[in-house]
Amino acid sequence: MLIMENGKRIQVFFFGKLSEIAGAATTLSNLHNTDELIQHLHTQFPALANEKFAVAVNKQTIHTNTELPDNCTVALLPPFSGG
Amino acid sequence: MLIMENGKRIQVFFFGKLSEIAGAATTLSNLHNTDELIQHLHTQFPALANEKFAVAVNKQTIHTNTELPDNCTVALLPPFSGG
Amino acid sequence: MDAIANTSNIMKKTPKNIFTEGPIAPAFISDSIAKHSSNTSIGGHSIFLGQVRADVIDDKQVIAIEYTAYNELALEKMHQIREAIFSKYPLTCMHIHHSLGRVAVGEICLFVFTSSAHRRAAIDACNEIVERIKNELPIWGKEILEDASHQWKVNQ
Amino acid sequence: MDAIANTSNIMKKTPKNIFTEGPIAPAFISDSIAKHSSNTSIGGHSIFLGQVRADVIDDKQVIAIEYTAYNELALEKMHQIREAIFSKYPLTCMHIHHSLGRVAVGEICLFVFTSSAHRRAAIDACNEIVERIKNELPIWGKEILEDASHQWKVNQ
Repeated sequence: MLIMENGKRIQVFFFGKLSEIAGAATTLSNLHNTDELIQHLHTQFPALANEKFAVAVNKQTIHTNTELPDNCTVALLPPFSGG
Repeated sequence: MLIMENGKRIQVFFFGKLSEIAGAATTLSNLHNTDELIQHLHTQFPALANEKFAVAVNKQTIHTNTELPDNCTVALLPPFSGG
Repeated sequence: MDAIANTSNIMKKTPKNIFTEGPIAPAFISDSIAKHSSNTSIGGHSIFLGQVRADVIDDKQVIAIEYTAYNELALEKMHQIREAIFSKYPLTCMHIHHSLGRVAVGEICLFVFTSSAHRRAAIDACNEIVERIKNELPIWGKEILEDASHQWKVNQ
Repeated sequence: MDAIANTSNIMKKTPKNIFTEGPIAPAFISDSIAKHSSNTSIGGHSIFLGQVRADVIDDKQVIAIEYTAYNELALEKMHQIREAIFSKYPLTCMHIHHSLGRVAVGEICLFVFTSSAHRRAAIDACNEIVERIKNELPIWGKEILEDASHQWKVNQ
């Protein structure tokens, strides 16, 4: 509850190889946009520096720095390998 | 035996719609090449005039008048419709 | 190999049979798929199935197709197509089955099945085999109509 | 329909599930084929099957792939692909199944099945769906090696 009042609550999901580096999910707050978020994650998980991934905010893949709405979901998506 | 001595024995097979016009097969003799054979068949089965078909001699499709070897097999092949 | 050597070679071998009396059963298809699990170099399978369609001809519905073929020539041609496809594409397996005799509407009359390490070969080969079967094999379909009359099928 | 209306429309519908826990059984495939015999407007089916390959990585053999996905996003994407393919090709049916979890070498992990009146639509659609699934669906394969180590798969 304290977190929610202090700022935006951001749920971050890590997939594929990234889940081995950062775990499956984490919750963050007080980050305003995706650039800030990625910066923060790189500091927290330095091994991310070697990985390629796309970023989706609320299931929309983004291509530029994007404002993070309240209670949003951010996903870090390494290259797909289904099929 | 008499037929064989009198000349070339030619087995003719009719497929698809042509088998309804001429039956499944017939045996002819004394015809030297495919032009003569086709002429003969047109006389014997006038309804062939309305049909499109390819001709195979001993399982090789021919494109020009072709000598008929002894004891050969001639097939009249209407357009294919397998599959 | 020149054309004459090639032809005599084909004449010597007994071509594989492709013909099945009546429709091809779905269980036959799954058995065929299941058999390939032991070939672990395969990464992709491509399958084409021809199914008899209830076309309407002069207000009368097709209820079945009766297939006949010039068997010997069809098998020789299929053998040539098989060899050509195997030299063109890196395939692991190729299986072809075509019905003869009566196949009712809704039933399967053609089963083409190709497998390869990477999907592209299986897909392209399957596609090409289907086209060549339709164009080159001496097979004829007689469409049986609901009033027991018939019409000879024409491939598009 | 403009892009916004389209997006909100997709959000409202519950997208069809495509995920199966573990491998796709050959019997499931034949059941799926058999069900289509009642649709007598179908003339051709095209099927693609992905099978887990025993690749060798650094002298160690792959024994299975473990699939995970961003399920919600994958199903939304698949729904968009489905709508796009149905508007592009005159298809009668389209069925997609993808494994999640562990699939052993030789087992089937992907089943794409399209049907149409005339073969071209089913074949082209199946082909395009397979490419789009590989490129656009957030699914990841972890290749399990014989010594229980692993490597994340990279699509070609």
